[in-house]
Amino acid sequence: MEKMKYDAVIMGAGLAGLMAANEIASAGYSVAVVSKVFPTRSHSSAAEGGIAAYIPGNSDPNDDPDYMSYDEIKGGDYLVDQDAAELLSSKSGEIVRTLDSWGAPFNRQPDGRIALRYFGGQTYPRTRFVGDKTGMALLHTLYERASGFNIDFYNEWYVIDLLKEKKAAGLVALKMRSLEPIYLTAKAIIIASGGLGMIYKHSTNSYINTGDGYGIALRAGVPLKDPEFVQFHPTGLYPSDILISEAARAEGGILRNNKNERFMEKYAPHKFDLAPRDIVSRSMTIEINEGRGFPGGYLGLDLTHLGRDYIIERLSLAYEAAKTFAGVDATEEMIPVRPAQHYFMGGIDVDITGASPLPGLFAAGEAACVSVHGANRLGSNSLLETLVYGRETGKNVVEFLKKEHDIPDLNPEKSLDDAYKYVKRETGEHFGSILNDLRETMWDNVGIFRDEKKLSKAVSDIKSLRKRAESLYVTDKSNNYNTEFFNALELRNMLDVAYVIAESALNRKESRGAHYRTDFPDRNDDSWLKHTISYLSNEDVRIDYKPVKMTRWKPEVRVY
Amino acid sequence: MKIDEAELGEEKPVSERPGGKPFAREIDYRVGDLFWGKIHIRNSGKMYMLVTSKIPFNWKPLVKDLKLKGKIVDSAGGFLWVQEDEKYINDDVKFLKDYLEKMKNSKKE
Amino acid sequence: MKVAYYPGCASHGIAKDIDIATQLIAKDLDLELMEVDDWNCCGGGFMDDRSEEIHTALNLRNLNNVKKMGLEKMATPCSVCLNSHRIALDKYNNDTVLREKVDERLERANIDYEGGVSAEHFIWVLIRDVGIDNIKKHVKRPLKGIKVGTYYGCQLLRPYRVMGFESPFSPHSVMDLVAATGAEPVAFQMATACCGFPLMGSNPDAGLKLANNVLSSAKNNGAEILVHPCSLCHLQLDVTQLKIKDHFNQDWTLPAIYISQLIGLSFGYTPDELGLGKLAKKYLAERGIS
Amino acid sequence: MVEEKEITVKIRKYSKANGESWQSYKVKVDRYTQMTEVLRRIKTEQDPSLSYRAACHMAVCGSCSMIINGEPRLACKTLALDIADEKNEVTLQPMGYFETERDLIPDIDEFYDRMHRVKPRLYADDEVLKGDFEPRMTPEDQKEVWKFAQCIWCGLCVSACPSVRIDENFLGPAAHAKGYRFLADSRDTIRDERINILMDSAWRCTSCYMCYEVCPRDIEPVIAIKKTKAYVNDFKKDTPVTVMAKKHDDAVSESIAETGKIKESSLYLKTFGITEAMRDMKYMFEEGKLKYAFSKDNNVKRIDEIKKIMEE
Repeated sequence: MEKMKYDAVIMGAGLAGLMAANEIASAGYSVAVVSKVFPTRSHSSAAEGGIAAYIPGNSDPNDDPDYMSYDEIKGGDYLVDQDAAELLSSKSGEIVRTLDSWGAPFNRQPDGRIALRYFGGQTYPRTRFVGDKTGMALLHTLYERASGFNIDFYNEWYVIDLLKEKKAAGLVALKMRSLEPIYLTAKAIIIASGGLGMIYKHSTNSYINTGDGYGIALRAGVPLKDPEFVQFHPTGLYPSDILISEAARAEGGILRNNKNERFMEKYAPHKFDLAPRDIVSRSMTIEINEGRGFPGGYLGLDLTHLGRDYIIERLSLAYEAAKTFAGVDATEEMIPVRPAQHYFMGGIDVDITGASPLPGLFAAGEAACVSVHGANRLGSNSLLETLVYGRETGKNVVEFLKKEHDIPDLNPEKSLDDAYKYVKRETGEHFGSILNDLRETMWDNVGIFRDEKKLSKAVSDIKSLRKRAESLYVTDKSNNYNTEFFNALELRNMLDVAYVIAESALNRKESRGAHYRTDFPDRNDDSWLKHTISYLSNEDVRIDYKPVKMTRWKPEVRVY
Repeated sequence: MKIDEAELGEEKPVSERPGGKPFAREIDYRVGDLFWGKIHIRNSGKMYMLVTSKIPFNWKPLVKDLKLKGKIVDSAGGFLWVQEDEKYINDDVKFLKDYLEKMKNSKKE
Repeated sequence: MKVAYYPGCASHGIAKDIDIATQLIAKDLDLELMEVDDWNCCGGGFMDDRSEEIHTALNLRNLNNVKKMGLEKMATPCSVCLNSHRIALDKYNNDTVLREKVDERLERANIDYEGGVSAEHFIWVLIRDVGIDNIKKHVKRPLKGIKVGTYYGCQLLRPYRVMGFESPFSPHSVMDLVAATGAEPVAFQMATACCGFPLMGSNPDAGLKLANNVLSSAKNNGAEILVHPCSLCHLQLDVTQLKIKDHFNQDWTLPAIYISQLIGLSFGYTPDELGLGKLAKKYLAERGIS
Repeated sequence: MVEEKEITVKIRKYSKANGESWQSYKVKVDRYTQMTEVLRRIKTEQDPSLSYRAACHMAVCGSCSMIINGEPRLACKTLALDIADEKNEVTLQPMGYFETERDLIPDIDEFYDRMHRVKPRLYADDEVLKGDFEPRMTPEDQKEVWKFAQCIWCGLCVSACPSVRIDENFLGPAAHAKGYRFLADSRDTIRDERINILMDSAWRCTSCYMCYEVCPRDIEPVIAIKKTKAYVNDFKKDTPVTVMAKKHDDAVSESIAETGKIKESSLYLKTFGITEAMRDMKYMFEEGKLKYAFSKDNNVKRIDEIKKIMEE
C-alpha cells in the first residue's frame, strides 16, 4: 500500500476543512485534503440563509458582541461553553470581511457595504448573506482560493479508518475510482467531514452526510460530546424534505395551520415564527399531531404577502425549490412544510483549540462539538462556526506542528482487511435494507419528541441492526467506482453513531433544547447542566460527563 | 447640500478599491440624538440616505407607516435605507424627526 | 390575418430568396405580411456582443414600431432575429438594472416604448395561426419521395424559457411542415446543432466544421435535401455550400433550402419563382420538379 | 396521500470490465419524486451495484449530471413523472462528451482543468486583504457578479457544447462564466490578465445557446461570453481570431450606425478583405446566388433614432 507523509491531513473538503487547510498551507506546512466528493459538492454548499456576524461599524446601533454571545448561549439552552461562544462572536465580523476580501459576493447595502438581515433567535439582525445560497457562495470562494495554494487534494477518496496509538497516526483511504488504497500519515489530523442526516428517514441533508468522521473517531476510541442533540429544521419541504431556508421566515414568512392561524403566536408570543428552531419544530409537530395540519401531515409557509419581486430576489432558492419540487408557486400559495432532521449539535469532543482528547487529532465544523451550539443551534451560526473554528483549528494545528512529534509507525493493512470482508463475502444482506430500517427507527424513536419507551426501542432496534450488519455483503466485486462497497462502509459508520445517539438520549433524563423528553419535560440544571461524553467501546456505549464552561451568563428560563 | 434639520459632516469621495476611482460621495449627518447616518450620492446622481437609530427596535414592521417621499429600499433592525432626491430629502428628514420624536415620547410615558 | 413582418437584413440581402418565397406562400395562405415600418437591424449576435444596452434598445425600437402599426405580433423568417428580439425583451422585463439604462437610451432617441408586442418565428405563425391542415389544403403538388432532412438549428429553439414554442430536445415543427408538403421528413442527430454561421466572422474554420457536421449527419441519415428555418443558416448552408465542399474536399453536396421554399414547391411554384439555388434546382429537376 | 404510478427506468450500465448493457427497473413514484430519489430506491431496494453520483438533491452541488430521456439534466432537478414519456419510461445515460467511468459516472477531470485555467479566485488589494480598507461593491454590481458566480461545476454545459467538441482552444461555457464573474468584480486587481485569458476563447463560442438551455442554475454562460467580448478593445494581445472579430464587429457597428442595417457585401469586404471576398463570390456565383449579393435595401429613415440609441 502506498504511504504518503504530510504535516497535516484533513478529512473533508467543506468550509471547515478548507479553512483549516488554507491556514496550514499559508504557514508553509504540507497539507492534504481527503474528500469522498469533489470539494464544491460538500454539504456546506447546501447552507442557505446566511452567516451571523457582528461587524463593528456595520451592525445595528444597539448591538454588540456580548448580545451575540448571549443569543447563542440562550439559543443553545445553556449547554453552550461560554468561552467558545464568546470567541465565535468576537471573530465573526473579521471572518466575514476576510471571506469578502477573498471574493464572496455578499449582498450589499446601497452604499456598497455588506447587507444584513434578521434570523431566528437574534436580538439584533446580524445575518450576512449571498441571496439564499450563502453556503454555496462561501464554499466556492474558499475552494477557489485553496485551489491556488499548494494543497494536495484527494478528491473522491474515501477514508476508512483513523489509526492511532497514543497519538493519531494517519488515515487509511481508498480511491473510489480504482480502489487503490493509500495510507496518509501526518503529525496532525483534522476531521472535518460534516454531519449525519442520512441516519434519519427525513433529513434536509445531502446523501453524502453519513457520519463517517464520527464513525472512524468512535472506532479509534475518541468520544463524541452531546450526541443526543439533533436539530430538526421547521421547514423541510413536503414531501421531499428539501430545506426551505429560515430566511423565508426572516424575510417575513408566516407559518399557518389548516385553519389559516398564525399558530406560533401561541408558542412564542414575542418572537413568533422566528423563535429558535427546536421550539418551532415542536410547535409544528403539536399542530400536526392535534389535527391542525393539512392531509399528509404538513403546514403552510406563507410568503404571499411579501410580493413577487422581493421573493424572487431575496428567496430565489426557496421559490425555486417550492416550484420545482412541490409544484407550488410561493408568490401565490403557501409552501407545504414539515420538520426534518437538519443538523447535529453533538460531535467529536474538542475544546476551543479544536483538539480532541487524542493527541494529534483535531476536528472542526459539524463533525466537531466545540459546544458553541449547546442543545440547539441558531440559524446562521453553522457557517460561522465552520469558518471561525476551521481557522482556529488550523491555527492551533500550526502551533502544534511547530513542536517535535513522532508519528507512530502503524500497519494499515488490518483496516483494509476489515473493510474488504464485505466484498469477499459471497452471501448475506445488502446494505439497503439495513439502512432503510435504521433510518426508520431513528425517525420514529429518536426524533422531535422522545421518551423512555421510544428510546429503549431504538437502542434495541439498532443493536439488532448491528447484528444483521455482521453479515453485510457487497454484490459488486469490481474495483471501478464500486459505490456499493462504499455504501456498506458508510453504513458501518452510521450504525456506530446512531447507537451512540440513541444511548445518550436515553441517558439524559431532562428536556433541553432539541432534546425533548415527554417523560421529563423540564430542563433540570441541578442534575443535567453538563456535557455528555460518549464512548463506543467494544459493543457498548460508555457515558461520561464534562462540566459546561460558564463565563458571564447564568442560566435563566428560556422563553421567546 | 443642505438639510434644514440636520448637522452635516464633510463630503468624502468613496471608491470600491484602495486608490480606485470614486464611484460616489458621502456626507455624514446627525439629527440630535434621534437619528444619524449618511447621504450616499452616486456619480450617476442617484442618492440614498442611511437612517440609523437606537429608538426603533426594528424598522421592518414600521415601514408601512413611514410616509416618506423617497423609496425605502432596505430595512433591518435599526437600519433603514431610503432612495432620495434632493427635491424632497428635506421633507423626509423632517418627517423622520417628527416620527421618532413621537416614538421617543410615547416610550417615556 | 394581418401580421407584422420583420424580414431582417439577410433576407433583404444575400438571402433574398427567403423573403421572396415567404411572401409568395403567405399570399396563398391569406396571411397579410405588413413589413415593420422603418425597421432596423436587430444586431443579433453582433450588437449584444458589444453592448447589451444598445442591443436591447435597438430591438425594442422595432417592437415599438410594430405597436405603432396597431399590431401585436411580429413574425420573422430568421431564427437569429427572433432570438435577438425575444432575448432583448426578456432581459428588459427581468433585469431591472439593465432596464434603467435601456430606458435612458430610448428616451434620448425620443422613443416612448409601450410594450405589448411579441416576436415570433414565421414557422410558429404557420403552425399556430394558419394551421397544418390549412397548409395541406393548399398543396397542389405533393412532394412525394423527396427525402428532406429537417433541420432546426439553435436559436429557433433555445433557450426554451425565452422561446417557449417547442421542446429544444425533441422539436417537431419543421418535421410537421415538411410532412404537410407530402415530402418525407428525415430526422438526424445534428438537427438541433449549430450551423456555425456565428463563427464565420471570427473563427471561420470552426464555423465550416460545424456546418459540415450538420450536412454530413443529415446526408448519412438518408436526406437528399435539407430544409432549415433561418436566414443565417441559409447563408451558411446554402450560399456557402460549395465552399464547404471544397474545404473538406468532399464529393457530395446536400442542397439546403428555406422552409418557405419547400412549402412553395408543394403549392406549385417553380424553383425559379422561389429563387432556389442551382444545387437544389438540379436535385429537384432529377425528381421531376421544375 | 399522493397518488403513485409505476414507471420503468432504463439505465445504461457500464463498467471497464464488462462494457455496456441496458438494465430496466420498475419503480413506484408520485408527482414529487425526484430522479435522485428514484436512483436511491433502485440502489437500496433493487440493484445495489448501480453507480452514480448524487449529494445535495437540491441543485446546488452539481453532482448528479446525466442525460435523462435525451436531455442533459441534473437528476435531482428532474421529477420522474415530468420527464417520463408516454410509455411511462425514463432512460438514463451518463453525461455526453466526457468519458464514462462506470454506469452514470463520467470522468470530468477535464472539466475541472478548464475551470482552474481561468484563475478562478479574487485577487484583492493588499490593503483589503490586511483588513485596512473596506471594499465596496454596489448592489447592482453584486447582482451581476452573483448571477454568473452561481455555477455549480456540474459540467452539463461543457458536455453539450458544440464548440468544445471541435475547438481545443475554447475554454467552454462554465469557465467563461467563472472568468467573467471575476472580470466584472470591482474588487479584483488582475483585470488585464483576465482579459488576456478569456478574449481569444470568447470569440470561439458559436452562440448556439445550448449552455443557456442546459444550465440548471440559469447562469446563462453564453451571455457571460457575450459580455466578455464587449471588452475586446481592451485586449492588447491580438490573435487571428480576435483580429478578425474586431474587424467584423467594427464593420457591423459602422453599418448599423450609418444605415440602421447590415449591408452584407461591404461588411464582407471589410472583414475578410478583397481576396477572400472574390473567392466567395465565385462560390456564390456557382450556386446562383450572386445576384442577391448586390440587392439594395432601404436605409432606416429615422436614422437619428439609431444614432441616439448607439451614442455613448
